[in-house]
Amino acid sequence: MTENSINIVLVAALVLAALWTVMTARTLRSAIGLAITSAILAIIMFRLASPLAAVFELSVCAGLIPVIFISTIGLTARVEEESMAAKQREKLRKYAALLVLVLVVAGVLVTMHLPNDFAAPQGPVPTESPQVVMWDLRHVDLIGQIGVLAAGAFGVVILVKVSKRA
Amino acid sequence: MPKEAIELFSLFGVGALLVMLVGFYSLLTTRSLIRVMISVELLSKSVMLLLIAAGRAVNRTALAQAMAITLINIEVAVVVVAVGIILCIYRHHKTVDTAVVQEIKG
Amino acid sequence: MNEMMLLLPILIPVAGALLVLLAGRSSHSARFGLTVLAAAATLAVAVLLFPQANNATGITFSHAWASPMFSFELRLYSLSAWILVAAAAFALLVTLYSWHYMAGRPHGMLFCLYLLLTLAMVCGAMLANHLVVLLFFWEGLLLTMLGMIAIGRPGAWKTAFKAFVIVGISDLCMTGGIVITGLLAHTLRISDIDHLATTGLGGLGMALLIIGATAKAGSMPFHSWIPDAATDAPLPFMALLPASIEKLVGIYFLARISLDMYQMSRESWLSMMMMVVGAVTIILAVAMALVQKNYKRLLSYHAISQVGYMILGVGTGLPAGIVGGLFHMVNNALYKSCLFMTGGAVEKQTGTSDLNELGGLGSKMPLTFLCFIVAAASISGFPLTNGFYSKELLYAGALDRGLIFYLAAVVGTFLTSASFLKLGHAAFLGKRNSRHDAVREVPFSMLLPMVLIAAVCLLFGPGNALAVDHLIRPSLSAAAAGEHHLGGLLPHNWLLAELAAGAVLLAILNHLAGWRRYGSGLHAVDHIHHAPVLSFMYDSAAKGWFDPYIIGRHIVRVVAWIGWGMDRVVDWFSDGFWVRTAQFGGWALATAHRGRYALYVLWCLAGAAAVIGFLIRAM
Amino acid sequence: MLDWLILVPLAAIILLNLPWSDFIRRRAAVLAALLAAAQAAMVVAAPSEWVSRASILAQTLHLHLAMTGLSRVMLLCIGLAMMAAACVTQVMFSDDFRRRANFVSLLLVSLLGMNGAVLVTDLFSLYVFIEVTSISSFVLIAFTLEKKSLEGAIKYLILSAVATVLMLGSLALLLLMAGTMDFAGIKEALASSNGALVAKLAIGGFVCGLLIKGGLVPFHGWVLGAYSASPAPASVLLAGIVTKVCGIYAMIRLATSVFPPNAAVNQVLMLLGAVSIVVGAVLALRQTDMKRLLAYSSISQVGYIVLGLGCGTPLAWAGAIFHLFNHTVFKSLLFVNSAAVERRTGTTDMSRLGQLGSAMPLTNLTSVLAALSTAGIPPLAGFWSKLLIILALWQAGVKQGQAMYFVYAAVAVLFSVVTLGYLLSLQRKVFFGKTPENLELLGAAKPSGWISTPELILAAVTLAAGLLAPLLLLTGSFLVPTGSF
Repeated sequence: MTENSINIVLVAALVLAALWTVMTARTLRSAIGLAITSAILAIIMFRLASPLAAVFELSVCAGLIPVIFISTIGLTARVEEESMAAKQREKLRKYAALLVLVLVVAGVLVTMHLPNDFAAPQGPVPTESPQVVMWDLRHVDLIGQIGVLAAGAFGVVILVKVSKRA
Repeated sequence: MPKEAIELFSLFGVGALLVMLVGFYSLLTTRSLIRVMISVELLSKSVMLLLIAAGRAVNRTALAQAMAITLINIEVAVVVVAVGIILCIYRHHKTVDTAVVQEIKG
Repeated sequence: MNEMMLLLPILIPVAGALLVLLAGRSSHSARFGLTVLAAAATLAVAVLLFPQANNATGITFSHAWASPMFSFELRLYSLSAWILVAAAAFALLVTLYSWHYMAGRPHGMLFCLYLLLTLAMVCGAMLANHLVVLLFFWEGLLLTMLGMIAIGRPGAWKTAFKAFVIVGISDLCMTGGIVITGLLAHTLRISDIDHLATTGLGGLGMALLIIGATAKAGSMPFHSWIPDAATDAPLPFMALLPASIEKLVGIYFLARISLDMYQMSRESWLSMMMMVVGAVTIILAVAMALVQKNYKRLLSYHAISQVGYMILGVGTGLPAGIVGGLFHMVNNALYKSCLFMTGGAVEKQTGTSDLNELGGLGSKMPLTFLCFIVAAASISGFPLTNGFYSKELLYAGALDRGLIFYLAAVVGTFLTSASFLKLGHAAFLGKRNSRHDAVREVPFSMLLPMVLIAAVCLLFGPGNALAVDHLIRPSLSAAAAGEHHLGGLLPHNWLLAELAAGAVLLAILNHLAGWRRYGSGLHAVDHIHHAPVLSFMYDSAAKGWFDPYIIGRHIVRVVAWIGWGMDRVVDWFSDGFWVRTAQFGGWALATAHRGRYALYVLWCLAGAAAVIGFLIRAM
Repeated sequence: MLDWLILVPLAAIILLNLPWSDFIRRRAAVLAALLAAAQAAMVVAAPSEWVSRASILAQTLHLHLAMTGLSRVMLLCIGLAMMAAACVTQVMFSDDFRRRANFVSLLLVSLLGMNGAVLVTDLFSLYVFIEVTSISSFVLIAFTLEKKSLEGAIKYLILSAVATVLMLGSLALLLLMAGTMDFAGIKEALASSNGALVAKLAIGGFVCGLLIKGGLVPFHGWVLGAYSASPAPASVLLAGIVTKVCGIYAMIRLATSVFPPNAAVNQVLMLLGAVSIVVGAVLALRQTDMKRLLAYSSISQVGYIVLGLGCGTPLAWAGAIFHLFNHTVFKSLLFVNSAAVERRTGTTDMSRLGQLGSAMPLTNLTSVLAALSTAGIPPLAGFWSKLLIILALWQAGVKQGQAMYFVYAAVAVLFSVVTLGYLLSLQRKVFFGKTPENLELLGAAKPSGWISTPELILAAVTLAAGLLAPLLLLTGSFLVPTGSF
């Protein structure tokens, strides 16, 4: 198989995983579908020469976030699960339109071509490694990340902790 | 712009758009707040793919990865906060149906 | 020192008013004693000032005020000097008169207060040498007038308000005139305003000032409050303001306007306007007076009618007319206040002023009757009375300007004589109402002013030269006063004098004929009242069709109704259209915000699609 | 000192959450208020070379920050609004100082995010700091864990996610074109490939994302919930400054530093601005709750700012930026007032309120001032900014001969009147009129200096800005020429 065919298969798999994620009746399976989608995305990232991002994607998005979702489902959705299962048939009907839509849009997009009417980036290709970029060149982003994580942490403290206590 | 680069980006761009479509569709139609957040996650997957593909297409993978990792961090924070809010909503309403979050209107 | 004395005519009455106010609930005599004292002191000051000020330059008092443009400036000179004396004298006499008259009537303290303040305002208006200062006193006079009418019989408020509106409107006109005059003259100091041209804006300014001055004097069409006030206000008010002081102030200022401040040529439309207003006022008011059945109301119409003579006289712009007008002003103040006082005396003793109930009082109140005869003869222009001489001067002036004005004046004289024959006959002669058998002569304090004034009336008849050539003419400029002596026992124009006397004689004959026909003095002129065309006019007048105030109220009502209707239309349009549209829009928008996040996401996506689509097309 | 604006809030957050710092935690709100006030004072008083010089720390950390005339105005606004919010916080959560410290920590995260957003020179960093501000806002809105707060927070979160998708997609396209994320590089790339589909998509996507963040119609679905259901200090902060930094400021930054001058974008902005003015005002007219009314009023006022931005002439820009400043001041003030009313009566429902004027004279007075300024009554600050915007629209209309400019100007004038209408009706219902029988003033909630101080300061600022506006405009303090942004 050529490189391109593999890419096409991977993209198709990604879209199918996403479709399954939203179409499956049980929320738990949906969370697992998200994990699978993330994993496929991680593979794509590997293939797109972005191993570091792929590792993060695999560990955090395919690992941590589904776990968060699953534990949330565990805390909330026990009642939901049964009612959702009962509505499975209705649900399929609801998402049948999505299938058609995805096929049509995919067809349209494949036949269309992105116009090549812009220049490639000028200047030399930077040679720094992602680590250097991240740790040495984008300190401002790092401070932003600290802020984001702090906000998330306070969110947990305020929302989750109190929620559990109640 | 080199032809191969455009084609590479176009392929993954199409994939990202389709995932985005799926995500938006689900976001608009689902009845569960948890699924809403899963849809949001799908949306961020799609833009992540777009970003990495763009980085690869123009040989700026280092920058793209740095951005992607930052985005993953942000994603985690958003998800954590969202899940916390959903848990609190569940505590109030004993359900995560989206119908409970339409009291503020008019 | 002399300059400072100019403040006294203003300050003394104000101080007196304050004392009256402080005295509060003191006795009637104390209160009136104080008032008489203050009025007498004012008169004394005026008399003391007279010789010093009786020249063209006069005395000037000036005090820097807000800015150089607005100095507080008073000036007393020949013309204002003797009018000031006259005003103070009338105030003193009316105060004396009202001492007894007001006994047992309510609001005695307020009456004294207003009377003294009125005196202060009048003195201020006479003395003011600055248009803004003048306006201050002028408006002050309006306020005291309002107060004086309002303390009359119950319900006088309505009349007071009517007077306030009418005079207020005319005062507004005058304010406009003052503004224009100030603009044209670049100064507001009256003595510096020198014969402004009456073309264009100047004409408008002068016309507005004239409106203010003549309205204060009570000319048509600003007259309609006076008859109402006659029945509603306390009678001394009538003797003081409409009968004497307002004439003095109004005509004085009219003379200032037309003789000094503006260049009123005989050919200008303003002169014509004044003469027309004067003639119309004479005829219409006296015609109304003729048919009145109330002592005071009848007199009040004469108070209006007589102003017509003065305005006509000043309006001629001829020495004879101007001097005659001013002389007539003095005469009118004399006999009219005397007449009002006789009316008050009759009312005081009988309790009524309705002529239907009066009659035969001549024998019971002989001195009052005598005073009435003198005053009535004067106002009718009976030969050898002061009215005869002043009217003769006016006739001469009017005839010079046009036969029609002369005719108006003569017809006015005829009707005046007729109405006073009727009044005297109805009140003092004929059959006495049995209820009035016990009526006695009024006390001394009321008699004294009447008798004094009647005496002066007689004095100014044969001795008219005293007033005309020693007071009036010296105070006017040479152009206005003429070169010849105008006074004298013998008339200058025998033909005119004979015609005037003829008019009086005709009136007597007419009265005798009417008396014979109707058998009653009161109804002796009913044939005029019921004459074919005239009866319709009289009926209309009785309904108030000729009263500018009532017409104005009707107009205002119509305008308000139209405005209300337009308002409804606008309301309908705004309520029924804009508000409904806005309400519907708000409702639709609010309903669109259903609270579903999915809807909002959809809006965002649709909006984004639209924006991006537009950008792709337009960029 | 530029980096201090980011590092000091960060240090403060850490300080507040050390295990042994209960002493500081008790005084957290005071600390935050002082910090914010210091920031406002610094940007006003300090010479610009001193402010914009990077410290040694910043040089070792390679922090690429930049200060412009616009960021200076924004930093001042941030300081004022944050100061008001922190002061209100001090009296809001008086029962539990640890909870209050958490709230203040979130305020400081928000401060960090906003300061970062106005100082960065890199598009991705701008996005990151916007996201920092947004995430802290979600938690701030949901802080009381009441039903409506949670609803407001989750809606804001979802719509923010949509904005994120739009902005990040645009970032990916820009990366494809420019290969870099800093403003200068992207500007160059966009200029060299003008008219490319990718460029149009990128610009459109980013602008739409910012419009969502800024709460313009039709991207405003989250605004009502976020402003009206959040705790009082969060409303002050959100309505006062957060949406302006995340949406409007970023848009100005893009328009000046990144995008080439663009008539089509301007047309979109003007249209959406005018629509926002109308929709916000019409909806505000219907409201019976103080905070909801103020929320819709915010949409309307942001519409004015965007209308000015879209007009695009230097005069209009000056007006827009001045209005942004004014809006921060008077909307913060109005929300502080609503916090005072809520604290005193326990409700913001206007049908249950009335005649509070005598009980709360200062709040009454400042509310009148803020309302008049919002409606654009001279000589208050709002008048000048609206005047500038309307004048600029008029001038542009005359110059370009397009009727739409006059229509927009007419809309701006007309809806000033509507603004006055709904704010005066608020004033009448809350502070004048009759006291409903069932309204009980909470006796325990005595007027507090922590409410009246921000009220006074903000009222003084709006008054001073109004009186000094001609001077400010003459000396050019707000009239920053387009080139110097």
